[in-house]
Amino acid sequence: MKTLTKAATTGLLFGVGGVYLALVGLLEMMQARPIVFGAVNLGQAVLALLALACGAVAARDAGPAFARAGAGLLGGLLAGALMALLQVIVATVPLQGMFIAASPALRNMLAFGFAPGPGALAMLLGGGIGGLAGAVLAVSVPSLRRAIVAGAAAVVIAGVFQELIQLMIQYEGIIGWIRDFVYTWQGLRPQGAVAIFVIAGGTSLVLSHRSSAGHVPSPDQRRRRRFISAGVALLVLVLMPLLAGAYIGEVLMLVGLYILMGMGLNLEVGLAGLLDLGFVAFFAVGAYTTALLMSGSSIGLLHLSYWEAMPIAVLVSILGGVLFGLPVLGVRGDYLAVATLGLGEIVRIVVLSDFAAPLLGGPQGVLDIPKPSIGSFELGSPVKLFYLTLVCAGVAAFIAWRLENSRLGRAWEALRDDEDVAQALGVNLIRSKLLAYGLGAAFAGLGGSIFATMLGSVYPSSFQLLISINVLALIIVGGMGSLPGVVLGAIALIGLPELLREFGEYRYLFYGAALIVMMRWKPEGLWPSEVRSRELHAAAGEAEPVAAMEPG
Amino acid sequence: MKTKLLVACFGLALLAGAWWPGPARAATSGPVTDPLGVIRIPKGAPIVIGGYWVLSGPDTALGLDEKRAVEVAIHDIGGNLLGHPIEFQAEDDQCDAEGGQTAATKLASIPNMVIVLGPACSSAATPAAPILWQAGIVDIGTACTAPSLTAPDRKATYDGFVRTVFSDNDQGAFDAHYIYDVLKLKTAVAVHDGSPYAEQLAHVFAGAFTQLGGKVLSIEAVSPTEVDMHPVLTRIASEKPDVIYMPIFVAASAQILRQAKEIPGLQHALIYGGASLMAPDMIEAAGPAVVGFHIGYPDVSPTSMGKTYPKLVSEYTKMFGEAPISGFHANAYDGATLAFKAIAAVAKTDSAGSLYIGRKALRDAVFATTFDGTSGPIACDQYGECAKFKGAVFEYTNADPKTFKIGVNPKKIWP
Amino acid sequence: MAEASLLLCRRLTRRFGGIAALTDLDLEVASGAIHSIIGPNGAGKTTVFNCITQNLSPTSGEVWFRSDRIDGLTPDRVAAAGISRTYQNIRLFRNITAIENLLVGMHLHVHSHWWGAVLGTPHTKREEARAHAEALKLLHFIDLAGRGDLLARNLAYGEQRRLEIGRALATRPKLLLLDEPTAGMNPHETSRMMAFIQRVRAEFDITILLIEHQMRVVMGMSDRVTVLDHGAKIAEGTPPEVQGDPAVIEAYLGVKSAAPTAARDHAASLLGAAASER
Amino acid sequence: MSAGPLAIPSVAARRGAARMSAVSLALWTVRFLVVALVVAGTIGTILKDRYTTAQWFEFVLFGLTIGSLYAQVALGYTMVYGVLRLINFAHGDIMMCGAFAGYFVATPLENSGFLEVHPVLGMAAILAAGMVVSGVIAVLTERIAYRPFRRVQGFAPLICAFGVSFFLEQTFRGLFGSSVKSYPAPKWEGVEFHWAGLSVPGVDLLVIVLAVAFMAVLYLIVQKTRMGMAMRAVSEDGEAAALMGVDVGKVIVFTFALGGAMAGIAGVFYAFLFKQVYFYMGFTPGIKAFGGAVLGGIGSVPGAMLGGFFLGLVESVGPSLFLDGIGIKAPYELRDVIAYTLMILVLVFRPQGILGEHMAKKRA
Repeated sequence: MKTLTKAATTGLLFGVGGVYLALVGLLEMMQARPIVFGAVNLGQAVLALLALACGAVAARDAGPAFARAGAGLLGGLLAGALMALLQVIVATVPLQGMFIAASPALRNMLAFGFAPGPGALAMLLGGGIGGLAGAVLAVSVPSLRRAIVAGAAAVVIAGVFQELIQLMIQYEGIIGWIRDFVYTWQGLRPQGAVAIFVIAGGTSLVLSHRSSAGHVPSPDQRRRRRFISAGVALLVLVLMPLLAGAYIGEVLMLVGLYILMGMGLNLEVGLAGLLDLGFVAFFAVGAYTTALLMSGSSIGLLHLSYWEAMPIAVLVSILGGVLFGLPVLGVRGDYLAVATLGLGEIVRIVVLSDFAAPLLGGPQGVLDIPKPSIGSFELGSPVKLFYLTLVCAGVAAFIAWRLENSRLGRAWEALRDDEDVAQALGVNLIRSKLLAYGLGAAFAGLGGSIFATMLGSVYPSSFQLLISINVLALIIVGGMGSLPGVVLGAIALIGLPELLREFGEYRYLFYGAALIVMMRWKPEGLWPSEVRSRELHAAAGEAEPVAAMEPG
Repeated sequence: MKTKLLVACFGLALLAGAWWPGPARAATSGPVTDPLGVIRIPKGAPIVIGGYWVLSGPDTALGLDEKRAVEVAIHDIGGNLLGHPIEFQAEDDQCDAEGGQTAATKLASIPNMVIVLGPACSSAATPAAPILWQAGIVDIGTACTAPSLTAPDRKATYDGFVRTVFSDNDQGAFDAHYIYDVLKLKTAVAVHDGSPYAEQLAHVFAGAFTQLGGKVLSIEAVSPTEVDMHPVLTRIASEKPDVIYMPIFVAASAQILRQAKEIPGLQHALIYGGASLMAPDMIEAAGPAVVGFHIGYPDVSPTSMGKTYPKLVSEYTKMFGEAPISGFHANAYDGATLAFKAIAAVAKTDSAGSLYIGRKALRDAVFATTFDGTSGPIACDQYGECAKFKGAVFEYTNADPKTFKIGVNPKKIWP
Repeated sequence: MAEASLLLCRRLTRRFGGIAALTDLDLEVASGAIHSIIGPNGAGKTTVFNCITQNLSPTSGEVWFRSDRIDGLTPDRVAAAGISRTYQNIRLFRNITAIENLLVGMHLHVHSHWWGAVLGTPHTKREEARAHAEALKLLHFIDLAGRGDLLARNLAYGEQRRLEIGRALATRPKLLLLDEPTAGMNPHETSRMMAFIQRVRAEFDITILLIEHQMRVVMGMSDRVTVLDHGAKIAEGTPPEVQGDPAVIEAYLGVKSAAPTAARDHAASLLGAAASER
Repeated sequence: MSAGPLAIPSVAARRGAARMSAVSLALWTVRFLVVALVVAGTIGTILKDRYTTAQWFEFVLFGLTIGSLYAQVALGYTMVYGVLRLINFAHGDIMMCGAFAGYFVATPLENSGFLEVHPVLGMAAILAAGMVVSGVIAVLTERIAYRPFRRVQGFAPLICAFGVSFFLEQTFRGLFGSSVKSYPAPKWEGVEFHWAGLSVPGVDLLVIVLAVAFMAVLYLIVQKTRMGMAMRAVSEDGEAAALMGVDVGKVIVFTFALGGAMAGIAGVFYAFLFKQVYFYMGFTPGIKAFGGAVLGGIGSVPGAMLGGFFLGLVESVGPSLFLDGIGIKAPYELRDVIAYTLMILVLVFRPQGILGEHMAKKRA
């Protein structure tokens, strides 16, 4: 009985989830992105995934195999029933005046192209079969299950990002032959999909066999493995724009900028515990300082070169950070978040205003900002600027890493955990907090400086509150206080949406959901910061008699 | 040790990356020689044309309208040019600088991109046009009206940019002329919403109006999402203007229209809006207050547009199930036509059926092409200004959103 | 001011709104002593600590430490002057490791700048190594050797208490304020803690000001005891003196001074030895 | 950076430094600048004599109108903060939900003519829709996003609140589109009252009066009912209240429902005043209302009302009174700057607000 109730609840929940995806317009939009050209699109894949997951969840701890299968079937059927109901309602009631996504196209999709009646039946059956399959998958051999999931994931990635992958493999010869076997210009070919599925699934099978025979890696090994994989990821990052061209360079450049800002905010939030929602202000200060110093237009001040303007911009940002931090020194916790949010907005509005327009250009922004050059070599293209960003991000990461392990970094961590106690131990709150604001601002200012020269123009509209939220979200998703987490978060939250541009409107829906989900189930982030082991790292010599330690 | 090795590898790769030679520009290919490179399109392969407009967010209608007009233009020539199918790839620029840059980079990285149309927003065009031109791609702007884009002192990096839409300078001068010379109103307050477009136009108008002899009492600003306009309107009322000139967007201008009715001293002031307010949304948002509202707009009446305009509208309506949803479809259609004509003028086919297009030659051809477009005559000057502004004034006469039809409600009242 | 006294509070007063938590307290702590403050709940004991370390600024009165007046300073300057404390409800930095807690305590004595850390200057490295060695010694002293890399929140209760004292010692104080170091401990643990405190005084040659509830602890190791009630000092002296003081007995039992002798004896025995039953 | 304990500078110098540190100097400069700006602006404006009495009256009236809405939203912030010590960042968006619900009831009512003929019944139905939907969404939000964090310190709850805010906004955008929807304008609301040369739009009056009435009802609920008293007890000391047998979970749900319903009413009024409903409409008023709650003293119900009204007033009058006088162009562009500045000043200098006790430190 309990199993039955649980299966039914699961089915209904997944059904509601499906209805939500449909009405919010996501399903229809996903339908436009093919996975296998002419055969499967992303929308259908998501529907299938829903049914499978529903079955798998419904079947969890349902006892014997047949009971599990039954639970999966029931869950899938119920979820399917809800979706079918939605389809019939959309077909009969003119809902589109209220729900804009309830279009005939959606109905058609939910009915798999059939009329409402047969369509509902098809959805019901599809749900049931999917649920059953999910349940079966859940009870099958783990290595087989992993292989199927890996194969399917590989096909989805190869299909969804086909445009990108094709841009990367614009070569003749053997690569060209493989490309033509796997892809047409419009998308993945069925034969390609099958090939990819088999290869990825097979690899997974082989790997799982090998690892099951192997041993559990020691922490030291794991750390080394992590280190190596991080290095490889970095190398890929460096080489990728060369292989994949300017567009990937552009996307990576944005990711790099956000990594830079993330490193800065990480000092403030992750280490010092100062929840700053006005972070975009420092980005703006860096961008505007660079713009005004370099611009060739009438409001340009000095027409400096980038290498002269950048350090000044960073210094001005630091100054901005300190001035920004001064008034809110005594404000704590949630209140600080709101106060800094207000400060950030004030900066944006003032930059936009007619009042400051004679100096900052108002809504027209600052135009005509030259690109940086080294000698006669101009860093003109996004790819070249990406390398500049990468170097800056690397330097920033290095500084952040060194700071984290320094006296100041420890003071920050103490302050984050308990401000009063830290102060009672001799930590100068004012100095530590202002350093956090100032150094955080330096990174953001550097990012802003690159941003200005990258665009060649700066507009106030680029400095919305949403930028602060983006940066905050990426360090939370990545893992607060964790440097690799910043990189991972930036790739996941900035790079991925940039590659799936047509879903741009849903970006903040994902952000909202991601924040809630992360906070509830994985508050430490995707790549949590590691506990530093200091005692073991030191030469494990005998501690000398304590009496030798004279106080004062 | 390992760390150092890794750092060294990283540094080397970085150096290699920064100095990796860019794609060599093939000067000669087949029968064509060109300093900027030659596009070779094998027999049967598509001619790839790009576009970028605002396709998401609050200004979607503006960009979508233009994208559709280009699709109509492609449809009108049968989807084929010189025996090759046309492949049209549109990107969203979100109407801002970052979006423009990203979209342009993406378009520029698509192999064999021949020419690009768009955008609608000047802030997107400013970073985008140089990126495209650096890749040897001509960009035909379809609704970006900032004067700086085609100013005589524009940088060489904008050499590849032309536009089939008029400049704000012309619109502002036209509005000032109508208000001062035709309506004989002498004092005005200009309102903008902090968008580059509105701010520029408000200032251009203020300049032109003052030059004519009128008095601009002040230039006020609101935020585009502001709803409570009462205080700012009370402030404006204290200046007793004859006209409130507000080239802003739908949401804020609807609030101003509604709330001005409640402010003593403003009930009789004329409210005059800009081209962005030609939309059914405007009626819906402003309700009864919309009646009597004037807007300055390109003259799209069949009599003053090119001969082909009615055909464009009927084709558009047939293809998309609704009449044009914003104001610059004719300009976009002309932009596409300009592109096709220029390509046809310079493309050469070899014996194997491959098509060759020289990039520099294409750019020159775009500047040299003249024709009678749907929005009026198209002929580019040396700075890329290809259209002339022909304005009209429209007045909303009915508060029912269903009656929206350009030329009927709002009705053309001048000239 | 007497040469031997390390800390001197004069007419120290602290009000919260209209309520006086502390009224005109005079307190003198002799150098090298273990000085206890006792009193019933809400007597204002922790307020004294807060007013000494300037976590709360006194409403009026003066606090002198060695030859300097320290009221009005910020808490970090008080720490720099040589006063360090622990808390009634342990307040460790829970999300960093034990040894890092000690290193934070050494903040005042690690002489390096942040840019030195960024550049990795030899000076910084030296300082870090020195601090590290010192932290290891301290870790050994507080009997946490081998547990230094655990997060503070994962330590056992007694270990947390000791770590908090270790952290306070890391600031190299002249005066250590301990706020109920044996709270929540069983008799065995309490004995160990008492021995530990004695050891701290001996090894570090410092003065200790102690708030304590367990009379056995107070009477067993204090050189001097101050009794507070309702924010005012009602008695002061050596343990035996205080034990016999009628005002103290009254405060603890709430009986008038004219109460029968039996009750007074009972109270005295309570103050003296009853706590040892726990 | 730090001196050894023996290298302490002379006592007098140290005391001076402590009493008048660079920070307090900076803060005093800020105070001085703000006061100077306000005084100079006011004098300048009075000297210019640009506005008539009637116009000043209008600034005040419009300020009070929008202030009454801020006050209603601020109530939700304050009550939730009282029981959970959580800034429910999504509260502004809960107001938006109510406005949407009202819209979907109001439009058919207006189209069928019902709202024209039966204004009272029609309004009641619209308000009820707004209240119920907002209340339900607020309770659901609590259940899904906040309940797991009831005992968690730190950022997690606030960040979750951010997530909820985005999620609600984007869900409504996805469901109902990003276009601005227009609220119906029944004919009866166009009435204007005239008195001694001053004119008062009927809608404004209606909104102020009804808002005050609803707030009075809420105040009575909080003061007089069992649940309200339990709520105040939890605000005062949650653990003690739990020991006394108060069902804290129930109180929290009740608080969210009450705050949500109030926000729903505010949403309907907001939409009626400004005739626009769209998914992002709740964000800015939400933050400002939070400012109002802080201003009045967070945790205090009368404080939130007072703070909301005050914020609306300053926002409406401020640009003309302070900024005009010192010759700032287009002062209403800086209107939000005034609101945010006021909020920050309160957070920095008087976190307990006008009426509140010092709650800011309780959580930190």
